[in-house]
Amino acid sequence: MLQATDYQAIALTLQLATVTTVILLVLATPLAWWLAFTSSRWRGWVQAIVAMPLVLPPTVLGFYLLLALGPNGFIGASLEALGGRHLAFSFAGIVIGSIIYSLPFAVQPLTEAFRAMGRRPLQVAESLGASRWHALRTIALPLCRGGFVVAATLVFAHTLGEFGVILMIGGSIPGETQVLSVLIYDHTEALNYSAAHALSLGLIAVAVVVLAIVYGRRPAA
Amino acid sequence: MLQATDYQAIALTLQLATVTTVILLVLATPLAWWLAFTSSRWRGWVQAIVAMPLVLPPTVLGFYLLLALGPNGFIGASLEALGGRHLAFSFAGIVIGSIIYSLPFAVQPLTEAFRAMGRRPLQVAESLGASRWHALRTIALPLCRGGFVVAATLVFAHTLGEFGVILMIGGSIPGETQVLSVLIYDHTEALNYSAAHALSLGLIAVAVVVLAIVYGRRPAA
Amino acid sequence: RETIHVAVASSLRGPLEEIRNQFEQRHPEYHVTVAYVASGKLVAQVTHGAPYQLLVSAEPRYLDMLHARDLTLAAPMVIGYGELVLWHPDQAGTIEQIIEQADFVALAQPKHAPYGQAALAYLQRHFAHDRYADKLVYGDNVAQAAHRVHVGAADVGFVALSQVLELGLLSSAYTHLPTAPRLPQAIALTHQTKQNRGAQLLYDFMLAAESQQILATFGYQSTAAQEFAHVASD
Amino acid sequence: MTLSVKATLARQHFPLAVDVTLPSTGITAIVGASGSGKTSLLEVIAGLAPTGTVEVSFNEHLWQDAQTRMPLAARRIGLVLQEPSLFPHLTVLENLRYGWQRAAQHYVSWDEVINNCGVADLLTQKPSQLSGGQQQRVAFARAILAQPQLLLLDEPFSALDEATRQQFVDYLRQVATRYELPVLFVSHQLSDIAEVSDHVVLLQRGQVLSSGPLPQQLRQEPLRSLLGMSVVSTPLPGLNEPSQQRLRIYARDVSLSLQPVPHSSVRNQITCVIFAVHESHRAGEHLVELECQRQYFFALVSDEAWQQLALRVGQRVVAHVKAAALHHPFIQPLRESISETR
Amino acid sequence: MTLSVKATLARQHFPLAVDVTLPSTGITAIVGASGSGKTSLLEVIAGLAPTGTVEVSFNEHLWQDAQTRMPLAARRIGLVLQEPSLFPHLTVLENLRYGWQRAAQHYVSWDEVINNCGVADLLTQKPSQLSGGQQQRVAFARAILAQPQLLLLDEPFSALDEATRQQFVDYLRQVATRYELPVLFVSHQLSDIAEVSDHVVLLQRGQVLSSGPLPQQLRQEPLRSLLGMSVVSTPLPGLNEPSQQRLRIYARDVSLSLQPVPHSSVRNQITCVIFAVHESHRAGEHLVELECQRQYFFALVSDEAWQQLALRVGQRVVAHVKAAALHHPFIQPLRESISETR
Ligand SMILES: Nc1ncnc2c1ncn2[C@@H]1O[C@H](COP(=O)(O)OP(=O)(O)OP(=O)(O)O)[C@@H](O)[C@H]1O
Ligand SMILES: Nc1ncnc2c1ncn2[C@@H]1O[C@H](COP(=O)(O)OP(=O)(O)OP(=O)(O)O)[C@@H](O)[C@H]1O
Ligand code: MOO
Ligand SMILES: [Mg+2]
Ligand SMILES: [Mg+2]
Repeated sequence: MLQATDYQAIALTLQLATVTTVILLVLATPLAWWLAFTSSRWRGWVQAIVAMPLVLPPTVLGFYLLLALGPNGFIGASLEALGGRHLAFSFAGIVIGSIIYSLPFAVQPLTEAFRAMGRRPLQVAESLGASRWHALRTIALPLCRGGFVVAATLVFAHTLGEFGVILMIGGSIPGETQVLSVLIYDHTEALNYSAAHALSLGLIAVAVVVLAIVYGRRPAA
Repeated sequence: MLQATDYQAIALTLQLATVTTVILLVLATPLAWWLAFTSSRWRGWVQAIVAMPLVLPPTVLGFYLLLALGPNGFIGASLEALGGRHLAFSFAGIVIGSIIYSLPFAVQPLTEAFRAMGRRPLQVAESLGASRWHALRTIALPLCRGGFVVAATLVFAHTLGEFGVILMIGGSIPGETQVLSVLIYDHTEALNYSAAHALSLGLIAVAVVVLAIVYGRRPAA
Repeated sequence: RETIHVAVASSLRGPLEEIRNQFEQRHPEYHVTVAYVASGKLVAQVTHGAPYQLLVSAEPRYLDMLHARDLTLAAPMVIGYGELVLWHPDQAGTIEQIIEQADFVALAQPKHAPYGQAALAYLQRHFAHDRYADKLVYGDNVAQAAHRVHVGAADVGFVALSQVLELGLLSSAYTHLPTAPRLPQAIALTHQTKQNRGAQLLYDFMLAAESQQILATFGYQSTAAQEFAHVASD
Repeated sequence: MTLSVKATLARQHFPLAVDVTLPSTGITAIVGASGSGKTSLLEVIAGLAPTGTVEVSFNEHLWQDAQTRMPLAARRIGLVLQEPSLFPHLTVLENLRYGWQRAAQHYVSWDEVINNCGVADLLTQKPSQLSGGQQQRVAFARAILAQPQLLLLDEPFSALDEATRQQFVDYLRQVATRYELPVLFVSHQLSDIAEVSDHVVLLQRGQVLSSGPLPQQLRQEPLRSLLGMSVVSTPLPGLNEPSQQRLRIYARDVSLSLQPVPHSSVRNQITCVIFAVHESHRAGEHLVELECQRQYFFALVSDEAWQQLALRVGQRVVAHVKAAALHHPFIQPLRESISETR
Repeated sequence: MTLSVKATLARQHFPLAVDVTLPSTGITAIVGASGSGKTSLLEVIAGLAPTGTVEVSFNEHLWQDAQTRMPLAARRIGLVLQEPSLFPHLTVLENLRYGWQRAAQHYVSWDEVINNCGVADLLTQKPSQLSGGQQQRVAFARAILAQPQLLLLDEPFSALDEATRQQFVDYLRQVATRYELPVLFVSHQLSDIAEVSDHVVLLQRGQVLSSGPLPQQLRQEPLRSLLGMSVVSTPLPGLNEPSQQRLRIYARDVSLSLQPVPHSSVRNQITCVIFAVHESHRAGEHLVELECQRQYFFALVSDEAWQQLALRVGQRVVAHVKAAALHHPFIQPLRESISETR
């Protein structure tokens, strides 16, 4: 029923969602930490700016990202000056796009989880001889597991469904940037509804099962 | 610089985002409560299903919502049978679409906040004579304020930037369903870049200021 | 004032705004709202109760489909023809050289966008598959193809003549493609028109000389020969 | 008027398995080693235990069984948990008013509680700005201000210094008697329990080891050797104290001699009979139980002295009770409150 | 070897303003009313106070001043906070191993701590499945297992029953002396403080009221009237106890007579001189300070007895010390440990 391009798109989508989730959690953790514990007067502003990717329509955000990542853009031009290639229409490019697009979904739940935890457990861990980093890993991470689960699932699912930004900066190149959401969208636009239904159902089924397992493993409060 | 349709779209957008946020918080609170405290074995599944709107591309989600809300759809047809009008291409319709689209952003942070609070504060409040409902309002809500702020800002900002679903089930009827994000998108489609830039900047500026004020009022942990 | 709801393919936004202004001046008793919708969405929306009275599409086959389902009053009427061009902001030379040198070639998604279909057809006719296949980057529609060239991410792109005219590009920045198929732009009235006489007025206005003039300034052709050619090929 | 509790609740090392009927008047102390199930028992009564089979009724009202479960709000329990559970987002004043303003009637006055609990200076502070002891004081005040019909206290004074704790124990006694408010009181401070409680429940590994009035419990193990204290309820001849209905005498404050001693700072000399000899929890010492007009009290006597004085059960001796031991400050409020309500 | 602390920290009613040098050997008790700043002082020393001007140095190592701030991990402080801060996601075993496995050297052995703290049965439990007292025991064991060079204890035993608390106080004394581990010990249990501490710091409204060795502090207010206890460090004639380096005598266990009493269960009779008379905190009683070979101790004497015996300062009297009072269980380990290390 499904064709080779569909399988390719599924694999690419899972790869994109996974890579985005991992990188984003790594990047968002220190940022969320700073937001939770700083008393800098810039905190409110930084937090507001982190939320910005939400406010623009994805295609418009994608347009501006394309500007930045393309050869004339700040990032693209820098890369080309260093002998590299600009990032538009590449897997790396859509990873960057997805990261920026989903940034608030990672940062906000983590910030709230860190706040709720407070400094005390870390201080106790340090008094027991743990380094900052080790205390973070062995104490803060597990204690804020709920926040990480929320952040990871929101980012993962959001990247699965993301398509405006990816379409814009990715260009729908099969095997490189043509993710499942773009494919499903294309099917609906081409009025090829049965293909769209099949892919949508498959996507939902996989996502429900994965998420039900993730969520089901956590006991009730 | 801005035209009447722009102002109309801005007003409509703010209205949509506000209405969506309010309704969604009201709906998501009991659901998140149940998810946080139930020991039902369906919890994992329900939580996974709540996350589903994230997984589908917005336009595709919008397509299925259109199916449901339109005159031939289950909901739309029921309404028409009751002498009402179906919900596609109306403000009510895009509110419903936005609610479904942003559901996970409200439910997940609230669930996590309720879990982190636990039952104890509510039990203490009840032992002091408060009704369930009153304890919820005076104790759980303020204690989970962080979760509510995250949920509200994610939903509000996400609705500001939402456009795939709205475009699909709302069309782009000025004053009724033509929100700012659709307008900005239209401007870019028309290659009217300066108008798109102006509206985008305006949207971002307003959002940054509003969010900075919201976030800035919360002290650091 | 009575409101006329019109759904328009987004590639036609430029001329449609002009036509609307002219029409509203002529008929101040009517208020025209325009929703810019891609053709695929248009079909889905009209099928599920969209309130549009007049449909303007860059994809007559989609209107035919609606007519076949008895969702329009009559078969679609062609109001003009769009033309595909190649936008190459920095490059000069023959089409072959330009495509050869390009890293990325932007076009609309051929699966559902007519300008994309035309572009792909053009490439297939003039080039071996391996000369262009891995350079293609697809957009949702012809506007997204234009964005990519505009911001420099794609070196060249297949776009509509109307777009390069709207952007006021120098004639050296784009090349006409005479061998590419012309793209019929069509209109149709829906059953909603029965409650709204203005839609019929606007429909007529779009076929009138004034509208045809506006379309021409945006690069759309309206020769009887073209119309004849289209009908014959159908 | 009783509080009857029947519960089985899974715990880590043993189940909590109780079936006990407590008097619903006066102060009932719940005593037991760390981890013996005291907190669990209070949670069962308060309706906080999420699982387990529980049957609780209070003064003939069924609070909970397999079918019904009266809402916490309707039980009107004043709850002070082991960890003070103040609402962190409310000031002390708002915390205190939370229960107060929901009460239908106010039998305890606001000013009385505020003054007796020493929280007047703290009203504008948030709980995070309170010291550990201040938090406990506020939690206690909040529970009483809610005008409960039953007070459940789980080590409510553990973070207070001795002087302050003494005041609170006294005040607790006053509240319990003046307003006829039944109290269940968990405390590790056996001296506090000896001072205020009317009834003692002993828990061990989740089970009720014994339950009975304080004077009786003091004559039995383990309280006998742990506390070495007795309560006598009518004046004894020789005790030149004003008439008291209830007097606590510590064994260590009692010494024995064969004859009255003339020039001694020990003022109270009681002629009595050695009723029994028990082990004390200290090596080289015995707890000698003395009888005088069917009142029983203890003296702590070293083995040496026992032998040197050639004491034996049934012998007539003179017990010397240090006056200082009788002047314990708790006696004052205790006496007042008892004479008022009983 | 000293711990010097200089700090100003904004608090609610008064600032914490201390400038004090403490011995960094032995057990230093920090005493003060609820809310006097004890916890705040420990937080300053541990480096937990987020604001304020703080200068701390320990044995010539600067821990913190305006410029530097040694990381908590490098300070090697064993911390037991007022609310037991176990890691809720780790089992008891994992909690205990957390500090243990990070220690460079292990001067305290695992088995010793596990056995003495009675946590062997709890190892597989999560903190949420522990009772309040069990949590405290685990927190205390965890702090010691981390092999600290300084132990900060904020009411570590407040949730333990008296027998268990006694064991822990004894064990604390052993640990402090055997491993020469300096301890700062906040407790409201004055009897515990009297038993274990070498040095006492008195806090009042955020300021150090006095700081000095225990025997000296016991002769001054407020401990004098609160505790009515003394420490004598060489055997007194008449006290027929085996040679002891340090002996605690409670005033209430001492009675006076003008001549030795022959047939009494009070075994220890000491001839001494009335050195001074002080107010006690009980009406109708005085704390009589007695001198014998430049050692000072108290007797609690009622006004009546004072008058009846016609006592006065400078008079020669016989003090009777109850043997029971000398057999207090703490003396055993205390004696051992002192003879081992001093
Ligand atoms: N975070 C804070 N901010 C401001 N003031 C505080 C804060 N925490 C405590 N205080 C105040 O500082 C004073 C000292 O508090 P601290 O906790 O040090 O007292 P403590 O001596 O440990 O008392 P306790 O014996 O009751 O635990 C108290 O009066 C308290 O109200
Ligand atoms: N949530 C729980 N699940 C299972 N077992 C528990 C739980 N909480 C406590 N326990 C166990 O149940 C027993 C009784 O605990 P409880 O808290 O009632 O003791 P307690 O008498 O209040 O002790 P403490 O004086 O130390 O507060 C303990 O042995 C403890 O390990
Ligand atoms: O319908 Mo279009 O404007 O060719 O993408
Ligand atoms: Mg307990
Ligand atoms: Mg404290």
